[in-house]
Amino acid sequence: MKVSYREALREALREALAQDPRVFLMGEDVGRYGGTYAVSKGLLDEFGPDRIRDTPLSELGFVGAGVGAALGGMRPIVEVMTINFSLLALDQIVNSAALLRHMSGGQCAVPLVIRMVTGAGRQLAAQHSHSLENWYAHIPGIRVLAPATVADARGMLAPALADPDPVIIFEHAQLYNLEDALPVERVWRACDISRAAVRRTGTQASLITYGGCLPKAMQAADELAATGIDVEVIDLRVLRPLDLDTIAASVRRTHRVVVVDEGWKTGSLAGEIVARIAEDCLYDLDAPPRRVCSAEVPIPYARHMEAAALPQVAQIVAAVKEMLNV
Amino acid sequence: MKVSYREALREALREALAQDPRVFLMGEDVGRYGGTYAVSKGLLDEFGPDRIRDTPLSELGFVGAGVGAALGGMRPIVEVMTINFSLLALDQIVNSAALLRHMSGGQCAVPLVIRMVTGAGRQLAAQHSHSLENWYAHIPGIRVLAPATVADARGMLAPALADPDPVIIFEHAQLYNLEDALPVERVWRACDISRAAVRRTGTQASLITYGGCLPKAMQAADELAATGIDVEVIDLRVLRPLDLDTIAASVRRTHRVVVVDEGWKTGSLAGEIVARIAEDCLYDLDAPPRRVCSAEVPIPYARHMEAAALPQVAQIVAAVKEMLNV
Amino acid sequence: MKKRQPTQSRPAAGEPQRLLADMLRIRRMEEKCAELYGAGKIRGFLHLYIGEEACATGAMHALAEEDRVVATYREHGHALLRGVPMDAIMAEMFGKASGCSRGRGGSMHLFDVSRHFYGGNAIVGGGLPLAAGLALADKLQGESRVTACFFGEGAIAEGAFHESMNLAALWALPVLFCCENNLYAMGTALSRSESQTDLCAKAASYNMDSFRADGMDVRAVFETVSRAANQVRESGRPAFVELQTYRFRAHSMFDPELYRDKAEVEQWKTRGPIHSFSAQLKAEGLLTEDVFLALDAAAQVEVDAAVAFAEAAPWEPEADLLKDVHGPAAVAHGGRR
Amino acid sequence: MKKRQPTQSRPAAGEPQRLLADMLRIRRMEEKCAELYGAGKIRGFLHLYIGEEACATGAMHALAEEDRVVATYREHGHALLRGVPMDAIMAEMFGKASGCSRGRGGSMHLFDVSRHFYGGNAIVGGGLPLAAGLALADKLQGESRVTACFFGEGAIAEGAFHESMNLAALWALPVLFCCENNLYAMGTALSRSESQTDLCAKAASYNMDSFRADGMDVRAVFETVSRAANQVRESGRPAFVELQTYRFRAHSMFDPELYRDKAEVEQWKTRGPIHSFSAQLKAEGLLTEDVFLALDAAAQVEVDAAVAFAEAAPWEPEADLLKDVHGPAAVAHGGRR
Ligand SMILES: Cc1ncc(C[n+]2csc(CCOP(=O)(O)OP(=O)(O)O)c2C)c(N)n1
Ligand SMILES: Cc1ncc(C[n+]2csc(CCOP(=O)(O)OP(=O)(O)O)c2C)c(N)n1
Ligand SMILES: [Mg+2]
Ligand SMILES: [Mg+2]
Repeated sequence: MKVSYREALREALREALAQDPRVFLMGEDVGRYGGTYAVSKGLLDEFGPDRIRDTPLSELGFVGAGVGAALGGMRPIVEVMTINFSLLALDQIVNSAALLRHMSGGQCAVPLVIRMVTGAGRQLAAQHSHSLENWYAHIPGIRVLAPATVADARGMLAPALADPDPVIIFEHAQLYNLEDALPVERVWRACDISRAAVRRTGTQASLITYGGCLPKAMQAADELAATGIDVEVIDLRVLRPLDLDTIAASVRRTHRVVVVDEGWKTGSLAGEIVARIAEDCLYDLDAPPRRVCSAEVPIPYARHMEAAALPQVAQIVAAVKEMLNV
Repeated sequence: MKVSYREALREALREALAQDPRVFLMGEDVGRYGGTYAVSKGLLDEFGPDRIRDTPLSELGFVGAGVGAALGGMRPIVEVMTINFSLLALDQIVNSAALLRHMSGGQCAVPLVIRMVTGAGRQLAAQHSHSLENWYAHIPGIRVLAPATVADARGMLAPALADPDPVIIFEHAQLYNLEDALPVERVWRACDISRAAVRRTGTQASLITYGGCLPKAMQAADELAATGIDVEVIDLRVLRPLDLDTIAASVRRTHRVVVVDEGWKTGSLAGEIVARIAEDCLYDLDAPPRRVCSAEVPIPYARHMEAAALPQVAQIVAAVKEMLNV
Repeated sequence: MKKRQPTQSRPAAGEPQRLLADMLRIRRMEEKCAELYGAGKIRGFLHLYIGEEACATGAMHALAEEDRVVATYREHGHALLRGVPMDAIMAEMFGKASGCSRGRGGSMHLFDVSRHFYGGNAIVGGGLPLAAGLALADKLQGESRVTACFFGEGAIAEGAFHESMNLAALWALPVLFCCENNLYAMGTALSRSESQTDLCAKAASYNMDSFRADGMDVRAVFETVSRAANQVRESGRPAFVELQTYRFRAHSMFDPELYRDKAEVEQWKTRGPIHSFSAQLKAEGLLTEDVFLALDAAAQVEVDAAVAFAEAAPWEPEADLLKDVHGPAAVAHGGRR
Repeated sequence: MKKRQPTQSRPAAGEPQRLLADMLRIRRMEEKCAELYGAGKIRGFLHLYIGEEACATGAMHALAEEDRVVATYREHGHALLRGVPMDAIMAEMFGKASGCSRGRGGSMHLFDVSRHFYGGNAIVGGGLPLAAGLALADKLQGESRVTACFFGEGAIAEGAFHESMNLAALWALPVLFCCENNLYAMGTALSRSESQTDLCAKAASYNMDSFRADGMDVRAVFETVSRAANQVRESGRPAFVELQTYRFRAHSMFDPELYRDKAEVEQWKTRGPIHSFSAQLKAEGLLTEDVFLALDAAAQVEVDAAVAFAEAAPWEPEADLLKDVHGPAAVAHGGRR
């Protein structure tokens, strides 16, 4: 039976709420509205308004309150409606959530999970289309996850809640309707939030990506396979700390790498991946590494212009072919 | 005659205020207090409280007001006391300042200059020691400058004010007392805010850096020279848009590169530089590029621990030597 | 940048038939937008103003042409009555190059700087600091303009509201803060977002004068905003206006409206601003059914023409993708970016 | 994590001699800190509380042991009276591993979770959302604790203040918002940072009860905060307290104090909380000069011991640099970071 990414997220929330009375969900319109992307739909009826807590529009305040509640012994899950609005909450995420343990010499624990929607592709224009996962991946003291599959949507929440430190989970807007069969329970229950995954093995090049770009990379791999080119696809899954071993192992097998990232190219997470490969695997490379990223422009509203700004399958395919000189 | 970096910044402000009635300076304690780092000391008496405007503690509000004032025909210089507090203003910087021109189809212009202090090294602990220039360097629609010399402190403001778009200027806390002779006026008046500068030519490796790490890189170059190793030092100066030509030209000459950056390594601007070099100059490299960055830890208070967390001259020297196998 | 078009001579602002006509123009335009959304011509987020027309209509009639306006993502009506041609609005929603933001902005980012209309801001509360800054520019330049800033009651919980109110009051900036209180922020009722639901109490805590009007009554809005705007213009100090209104439609096209009773919506609809105002005008002998129908038909003609314009308008070439990220003069600084 | 130490039996909180003794302890400790700063033993930013001791003293005596406290970078006194040993405070300021934050935090980040003391926050306004969250945790867990949150009047202009006040009032969270109004935020006088300088009006705009006390009078603070804290504890709802005080020293060790008259400072010094309270106690026959001197000497002994402790305390080894970025259990998730 197939389930959607959205349903998988909801099941994970339901389970966490049912199993641990310290867990509660809070955010704008998570309750009565049913969640902007309908992830929390139905949970208010099931768990009541104390545990499915609608917040006023005050991102800095309620994210900070989540930090405080975590300090105070709860296991809050804070939904920031989208990454775009998280800019208002960054002070609390960086200067409180990420730093408190260290600044207090190890006394404070902030076992907080923050979920947010990221990414473009729905013609929501410049202010509603950010991909700033790289900003978060830069900050010591937090863990950053990007579930790109239904299994990860189902499995990542429990270990994130078990983490003694803040965990940020990025759900890509384009994935909610993705449907897939969940692997057997034993498999997703063992969800590891420290490793990247090889989503497809291949020999001629490594496509490294995460989140909303994974389906694009997989499709590119299919198209390349149809022309006889065999590429590997790595899903980073964990954006901080990066699983450098899996990346290096893949590059050492394929000797060629294309990193696909919806972030703007300059200063992208893709840049960090390329840098690590250059530092750690320089002599394994048979060609310069390449990035397929968003164009350096605020995301335009018009459909064709938005599409032109974002990484597309055709660009990934072209990058691999150019690299292989075919 | 030598002038300090602080005095050079103040002279630039004074000149801008004197020459253009649309220019005003606003920020926390820029007036009566004299500026947290004394940069604006004396300007209140000279230009009055309308043009040297003390703001309440409300970074989001007054940075946004700066954006609005720029839209409305003024040329505001907004001082955000330090980069640490700019986290509170990021929404206005990213979602208003950087995006307005594009979202409006080119109608809006935001000729705004934002100055802020960045960096660690004064034992101010985790919340007051951030280096997040890389975050800003990621955003299309803004220009990002990092004056690291007295001449740039003096020269960058005028072209920044002439830019039709928002410009962020990062002043490193450790540079204010730096003293140097200003070059002849003709030279600093021609200050170019699009190019990196070769601060020292050399043949065996390129040290690429910016801001507060420039003096460290220069000192490392001196120490290396004393042991017979001749390195080039590149000062990025402009963190967005990056001057990739100057970087590539240097790497093509020296074939080895160490990037020095006070940011945490993962996701640092240094990572982007390494990525560009891997993409554009792979076959020019005689050794894997290296980074000397801050350790991935919130900056500790204790002096020796802070020093251990930040890039140091000895690490730069060691990185070059290891790279050269000497 | 667009050139300012010559001002058309038209009947005095606030004149009843113009108020009615303008409400009808907004209504018919937005009904069409809903339809076009269903047809996939308009995409992204679309936030309809249906039910709230008396607010923008009364307020825009009360403002002077040189006044500045900052609005939210629910700004179609404000843009239209500021004078942005319906053609340009519709083309923008289609994503066409002839749109008022050249197709870059869409429904949430209508702009027309030549008419002092500064968007179209999709960050709740994001427009308020901008408005304070625009007013600061006017104050420093000795202009006697008012900057009117529209926002929903949901924005009042945001820090940006408070920081902006304080700056405006502290520095005596000519901002008119217009809160369109439609009782809900998406699915969150005012009583679940504010501990103090008397919004004028917020203004008092900044020593700012406040005004309140029935936002379903276009004349009341016109009169109140006129008074408030005049006060701002004369005193140079800010003021706060609460317009009590209601949206008849969902928050956006994705909203299943689980959070409010149908009965509540129906109850408010009985106070619909268009039919209650036309009924009133008729009772006062200022309107006949024929005139009403003529105004409505004119609105429909304008809408149809706007749709035809938008349909026929060109797409921006993809090659222009990187345009308008920076202004032209940036090239002066060495030129490479 | 530190183990909670057994509670010492001590005279009742609020008892006059203890109030005086505690003010002296803060004063003598901080005078020593200023000296040690000059000697380069303490570095970074150092914000002295001298002049404001009645606030922390009265307030901490009014709180129960299980209450939680959140403070700012000007928190030496709060930490000390919360029970953090002076040794650990002094060692922290020296950057030693025996410091209450293991030398990681310094003067601005004193922490002692075993005593429910949650820092030491150097972002103005940054502690307020945390306090709301701590109180939310208590409410959800059925605890009847109060969370007292201290901040300066400068923080009131920050959005974080408003968002936190609203959340606390809206959700009925047991937070005691304690505003230490010392009239200046660095060099910015209250009248230049707030359009409404009656700070209790801010609380009213959230439907929150407010209290005001002379922050130079330790008994007044003790009584007012006791009442306010009891009300919070009993009602489960937040309250706001304004303590009107003054700092006698510069904002930090870098401040040239250009923004206020020496005469104003001298004027306030005549109301110094320690000498005015001891004078009062003497007039009431509750204190003799000998007792005063003995209390002062005891404070000085404690300070000297703390300095000796800090001097002798070990430095953290550099090899531990990466410690405490993450908690131990993180290793469970595959372990590699
Ligand atoms: C900072 C921010 N947070 C959340 C959102 C998502 N959002 C869009 S509109 C809206 C409700 C706003 O309500 P209100 O201010 O009352 O305006 P209305 O939609 O009722 O006109 C929300 C939560 C946003 N756009 N910006
Ligand atoms: C968000 C933020 N902005 C600016 C600063 C710099 N700063 C530190 S203390 C201070 C003044 C705060 O004044 P107030 O809140 O009245 O507290 P006081 O120092 O008077 O105790 C400022 C501006 C900061 N730490 N955090
Ligand atoms: Mg609303
Ligand atoms: Mg103060």
